[in-house]
Amino acid sequence: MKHEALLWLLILVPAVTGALALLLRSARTILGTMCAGVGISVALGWYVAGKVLVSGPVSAGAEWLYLDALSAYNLGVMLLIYGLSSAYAWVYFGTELREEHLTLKQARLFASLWCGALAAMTLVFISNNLGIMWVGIEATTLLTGFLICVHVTGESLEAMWKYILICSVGVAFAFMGTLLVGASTHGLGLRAPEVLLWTTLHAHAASLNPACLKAAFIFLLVGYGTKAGLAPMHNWLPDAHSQAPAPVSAIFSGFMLNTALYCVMRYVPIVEAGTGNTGWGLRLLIGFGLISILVAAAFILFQHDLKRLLAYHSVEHIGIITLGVGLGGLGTFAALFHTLNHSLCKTLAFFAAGRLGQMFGTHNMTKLAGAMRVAPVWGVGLFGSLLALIGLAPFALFMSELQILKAAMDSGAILVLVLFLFGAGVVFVGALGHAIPLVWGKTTATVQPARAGVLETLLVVLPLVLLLVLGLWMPGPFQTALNAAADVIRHVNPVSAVSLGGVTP
Amino acid sequence: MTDLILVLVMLTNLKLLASSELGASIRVVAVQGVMLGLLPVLAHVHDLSLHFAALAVGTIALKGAVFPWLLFRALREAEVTREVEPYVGYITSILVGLAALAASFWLGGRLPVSTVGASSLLTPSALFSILAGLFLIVARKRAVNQVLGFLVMENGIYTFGVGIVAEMPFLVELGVLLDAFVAVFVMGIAVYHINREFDHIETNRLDRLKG
Amino acid sequence: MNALSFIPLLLALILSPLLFGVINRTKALFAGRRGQPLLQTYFDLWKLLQKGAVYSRTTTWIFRAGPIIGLAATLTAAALMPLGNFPSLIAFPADFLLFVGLLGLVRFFTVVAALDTGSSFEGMGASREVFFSALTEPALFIALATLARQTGQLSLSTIFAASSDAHWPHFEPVLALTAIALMVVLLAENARIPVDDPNTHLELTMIHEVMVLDHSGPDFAFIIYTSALKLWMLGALVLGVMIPSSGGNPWLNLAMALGGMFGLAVIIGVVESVMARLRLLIVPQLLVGAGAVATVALILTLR
Amino acid sequence: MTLLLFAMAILPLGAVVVLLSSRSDRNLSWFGAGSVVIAAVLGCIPAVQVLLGGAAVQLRFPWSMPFGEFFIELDPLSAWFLLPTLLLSALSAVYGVGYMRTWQGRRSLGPSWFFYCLLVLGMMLVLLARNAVLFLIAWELMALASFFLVTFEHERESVREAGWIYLVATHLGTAFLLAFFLLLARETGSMDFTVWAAKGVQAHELAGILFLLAVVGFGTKAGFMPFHVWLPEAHPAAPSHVSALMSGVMIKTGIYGLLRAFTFLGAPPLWWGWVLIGIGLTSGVLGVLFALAQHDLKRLLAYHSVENIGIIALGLGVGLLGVSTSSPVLIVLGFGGALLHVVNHALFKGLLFLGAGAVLHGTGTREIDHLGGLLKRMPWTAVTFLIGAVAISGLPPLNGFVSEFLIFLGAFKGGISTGGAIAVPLFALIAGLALIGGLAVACFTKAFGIVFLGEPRSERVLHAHEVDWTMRLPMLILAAGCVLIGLFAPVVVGSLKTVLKSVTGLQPEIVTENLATAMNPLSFVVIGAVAFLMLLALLVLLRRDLLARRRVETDVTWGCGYVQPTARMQYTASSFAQPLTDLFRPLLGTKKKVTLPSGIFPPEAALKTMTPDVSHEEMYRPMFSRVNEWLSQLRWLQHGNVQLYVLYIAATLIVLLVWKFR
Repeated sequence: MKHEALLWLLILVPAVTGALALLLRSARTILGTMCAGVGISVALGWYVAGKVLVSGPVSAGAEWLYLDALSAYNLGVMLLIYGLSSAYAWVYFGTELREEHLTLKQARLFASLWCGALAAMTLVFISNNLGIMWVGIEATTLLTGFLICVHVTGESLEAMWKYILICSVGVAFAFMGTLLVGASTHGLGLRAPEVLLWTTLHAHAASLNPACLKAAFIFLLVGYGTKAGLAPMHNWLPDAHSQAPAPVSAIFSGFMLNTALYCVMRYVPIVEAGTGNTGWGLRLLIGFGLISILVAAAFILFQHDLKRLLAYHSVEHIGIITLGVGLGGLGTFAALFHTLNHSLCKTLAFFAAGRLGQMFGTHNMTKLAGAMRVAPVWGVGLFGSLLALIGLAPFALFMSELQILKAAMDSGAILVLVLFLFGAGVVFVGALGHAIPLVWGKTTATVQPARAGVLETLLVVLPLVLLLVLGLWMPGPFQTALNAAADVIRHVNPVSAVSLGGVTP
Repeated sequence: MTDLILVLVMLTNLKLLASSELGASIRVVAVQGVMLGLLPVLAHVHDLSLHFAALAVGTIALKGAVFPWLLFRALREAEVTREVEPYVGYITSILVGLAALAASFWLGGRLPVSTVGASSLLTPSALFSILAGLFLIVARKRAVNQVLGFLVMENGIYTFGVGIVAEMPFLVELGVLLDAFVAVFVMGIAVYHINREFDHIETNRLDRLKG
Repeated sequence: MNALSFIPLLLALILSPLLFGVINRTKALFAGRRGQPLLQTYFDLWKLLQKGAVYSRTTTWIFRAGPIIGLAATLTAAALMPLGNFPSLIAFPADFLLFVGLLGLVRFFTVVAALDTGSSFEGMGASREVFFSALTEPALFIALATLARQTGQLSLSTIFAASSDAHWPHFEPVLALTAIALMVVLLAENARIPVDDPNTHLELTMIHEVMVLDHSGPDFAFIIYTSALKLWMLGALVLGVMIPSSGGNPWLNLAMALGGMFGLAVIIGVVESVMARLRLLIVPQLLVGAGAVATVALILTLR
Repeated sequence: MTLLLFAMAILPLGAVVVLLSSRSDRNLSWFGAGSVVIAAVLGCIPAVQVLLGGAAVQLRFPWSMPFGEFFIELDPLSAWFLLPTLLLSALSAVYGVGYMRTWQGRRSLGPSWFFYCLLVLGMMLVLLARNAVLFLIAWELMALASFFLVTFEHERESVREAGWIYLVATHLGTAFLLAFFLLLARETGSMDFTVWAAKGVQAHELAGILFLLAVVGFGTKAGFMPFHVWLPEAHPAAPSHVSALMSGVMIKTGIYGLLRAFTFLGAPPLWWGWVLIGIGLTSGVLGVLFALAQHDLKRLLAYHSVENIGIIALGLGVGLLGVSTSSPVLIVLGFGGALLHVVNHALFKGLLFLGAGAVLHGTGTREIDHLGGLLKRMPWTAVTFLIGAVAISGLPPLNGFVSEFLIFLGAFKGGISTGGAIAVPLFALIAGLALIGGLAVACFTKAFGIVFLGEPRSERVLHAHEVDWTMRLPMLILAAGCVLIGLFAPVVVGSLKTVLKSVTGLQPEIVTENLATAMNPLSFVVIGAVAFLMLLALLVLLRRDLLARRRVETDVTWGCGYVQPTARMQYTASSFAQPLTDLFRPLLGTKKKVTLPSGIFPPEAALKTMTPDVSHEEMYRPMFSRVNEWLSQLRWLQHGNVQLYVLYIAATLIVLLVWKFR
């Protein structure tokens, strides 16, 4: 069956590319191969994802690989981000090569780990076995660890150490949670190979042991939550994001966080069904979501480093997504929509931060002042993405946040609504206060204006246009796809496309 | 028989909390690893399958030999005093450990996971190891010590895994072991780098990034 | 409107300058002088109309427009003011709004014309003018509101007709208080003592006079006539409240009104003879006080 | 309706073309302005048709967006607001062509015109949208576009600050609107304005909450005190044609939103009227007082926008009292006055801002005390500014008087006939409006007198020049508008019929008969005005005739014996306003810095006064810093110590386990 082969290919292609990168002798070719490899997997991935979104789940390898609407959607977004970031990495490290900041050895290290990480994340999305999914997450942690210190400095090492240690601890919890889920299947007489299969668990969800499930979900939430950067487990995140090279930061907050969050989403329906659809787990999600939003808001107020600022924005938006999932119904739909919006937007923001950092030689916002004058293209990119991040219409994030608010209001969670609005308000005030002088302020550094190439311009325009279009028009098929993906999470009270108003796709 | 091992595991944890010398701690962890390696074999002594055998061998090899070797190497490269440098004094640590033990039994009692044939001590000791590991990470300054703490946590989870090992596919087990190995490996390298960069491995002094 | 409703306007046009004469005579008597002839203002006007004019180089057409607009607006306003219970030439609901508006227009252009000279003294006068009038405005409006509520009427003519009839016995406190408030407004608006001293010789202490320092010839004539009319109209307003006229014979009524008008002039004269100008810092208190009195009256009507 | 669609299609197209055209293009401005003008013309036609009693036109397209639908409707209320919006947009655009020439070449004007077109589009959509999502998008588009217009001169620190304050204020306002719309949507289960209007809100306390949300949300955009903080910052910062547009019409979208909201909320209790009258008095009196204390011409005008919005709020308050006591005369006069004042304010405030812009353009300063004697150098600007000044002071025979007349009349009619609960607020309104009027005269005699009259106070003025016709023409048209509405008051008021009908839902004949109670007094007012003008003409002739035969000389101003007056001896704006600002010091908190002359030959003497916005200084700044402090408490979370971080994770885990398993 064709799809099986494709699913295997999805992991193999990046893995092979990564291995290949270790053999090549020229940094340029290495980066080129990397982009090519990623390009291929993007093409493959989108094809498969498209198939799944149109015509239902596919599975392979005796049910061990499995792709349904939810994973397909996430896979698609992840690949989009990966594609963009790889193109950007070409630009970014291209510059470093020209300025001889990047040795061949580092290029190899980067390229191979980059592809490895892609393989690992893909594994997370296409594996049906929750254990393997966990393995994938742990793998991403370890692989990306070294990506942080492609350039070995004191700070980058510190960041890496914190990242590795904290995430390993967190992910260890996640494994404990996985085991507990396994434990909750006692007495169902499941055979060893299928005990951790999501499909199986999902089928038997109602008859699982609730106490175990609850404990499991707590472990999973804290564990994967650590990797996803939910407060108060987020502390590794600003360090890692600020120290990693821009393309890596882009991937980190662009999709690695969402990958971890995806794992939590996978468990939500099981736990909900297992605890009798009382919304036990959802309430936890709402709690973590709100805490993350508020904590992030607080820290955004007094940031000096641009990339740290963006990192805290990630905490905020991951919080928003979690909140949406927690609200269920429309909220889940909006949360998934927000996933795409946030990833696009944040990737662009990190792109801009990275290039500006290369030009100014710093990420300190007071020194970056007047970026718009020095580098118009990236200035626009930065300002646009920041305005989108703080939720201005007509960018797509406004729409998804509006829908989440509506979900909160409709479910009568007034307090949630108020807290969310408060947090968002603080973020808006703080971030805008940073953004305006950042792009328009008086230029302190003496930097000669840099012309942006076609590719760079494209990297800025494409995400912005996408965000604008999605903010003004949600294509029918996309809407159905989102709903299908959302329905995987909320088999309870699914919101049909019709009740979303607008056109029925 | 299993119970005996589990009790020993708990004792090793307490010993770790008390031990003031890195080398000793590493050895203790090694011992703990070996015991855990034996655990599944003893648990399923009558229906011993290739699965368990392989698992036991792998575990013992990794936890008993490879990890200690890696850590000693890191320690040698770091060329530092082998003092543990605690935040929390040893006596206090012991007390905390005992409290953690109590907590583990309390919680273990509320988690109905013990399988047929598996000991009722399983869950408590697993949780205890996890807590002890966490405590080691939080309350000690040395990077090596934190790796140890992580290992102890892993051991705890492994202990728990054994309890329901029947349902665990072999592949998953393997992946897990592999990950643990890579984790320690990576951490080892990190320790090495950190030491070379800062010529100390006291992670509490890695606090340049804040706010 | 019938032919009779021209009477208040005509009387205002003809007799208003006489008020100054009366006031000055009264003051002269108090000072033990013979004083200027009653018709002095008419002579002045005539003389000024015959004269040429001197303009400051600084000034523009605004300066020349000021007096004309002022007089035109005042004349229009005069058509809105009844006398006794003779209705005004133009009477309609809330006509007093237009009346006040026109007075505002006069003030606007007097002030602007003063500023046009660039003289610091006239600027000072202008500043005080707007200051005080901004405070008299509310008092005037509250008084009008009181009358309107008390009589249930919205046009000056009907208000007068109603309030000066049999009502006095019923609500004299209201009317008395309103009359007092209006009297203060009258003194302030017409730059009389105790708010302003029309015939001081120190520019620093003037308000209205200093604003028109640079005007000469016909312009000044217009200005004098304007202020005469203004005095007459506000006087008519006060009388409208105070004079209890038997609704019977309108002519008797009119006679009473005229008598009242000149009585008012005498009172002003007396006031100016017996008291001095208040210090500028005290004036606001007086004006706000008037507003307060009017408010009390209003509250009484709300029972 | 197709015309409207065309109009709305032209704007984005023009915007994009302008954005893409090369920065050196000299016709760029013309293209941008042109597309706005065409759009305006196209848009006006249907608006006029509807106002002349044509049926309201609807248009709904499916819009692939959750809860969204492209549903627009042109009913009389929308049309009434649309008309001035389009008119002023077009005029300001033409003005902008000349005004922006200063930056020609130094600066690419593309973005500016791009956002100008988008702003106009946003305003149109806000007025037409009947779907909450569409409305919100348009609302935000409007905010964003105007933000970029305000920050046109972003190299100036103050402008950046202003931009920040503006966007923050408007966005926080939007937060309240979100709550408002979502609450309504939850109550009615729809995002459709027509459905909301049809169902209305039954529960009283809920309606109250919604009312307050709307007042805060829309009031922030409209500039109600104390949500007005952004106006005095943003209006001076923006290029003048933009200030004119924002102050003239954009803030009115807030009023529109409020009126629209009333149609959803069902029967109002008395306190709504009190609230609005209270807000109106605060905004009106404080607005004009702050204006009086300003030295910056555009800042002064900005505060006057607050004042006029206050007057509009008073009208709305009267109307609401009328609704809750079901007295049609109050309804008609109150809402009518408010609606008419919306148009009038658009005309004269637009005019005044354009005039201020011309002054800035000609002299390069907005400091009133640096100006003077401009009338000789900029006659056209001066005359139009004078007309605007008289109009905004609410004096006959111009349009400002007419709308205030309606509100006054309403207050009087209500005041003389009703019980205390209604009469007291109405009398408060009368007194307040009178005070506002007096202060407005003070403020605009100052503004006009000091800026345009007397001698130049700085050499800046000496080489001031009159602006070219692109900037003159719009001012003339607006001035003409002010005069015409004044002289044809009854007609204009008559034209309120359709819109009032659709807002109040009263029977047509009732509306007509109650409008009549205002129309025939107004016809007398017009007679008075005509009489006034005729007398004026007569006196002019008389005077000329008198002076023809006499000697007319010119000389220096009479200096009271002082022989060498200099320009620096003139009264300044600060000294002119000083008595009033002193009297109201408690409200204004004006800061003074006096250096008294000392010694026999005093070397120097100086007086500095500055009046920062009270609610900005006393309310928002403290509030923000309080929140800031409070949140900075969390700093220790990110202490840099990895052990601590792991501790958090462990703690979280343990707490959750204990909490869920106790």
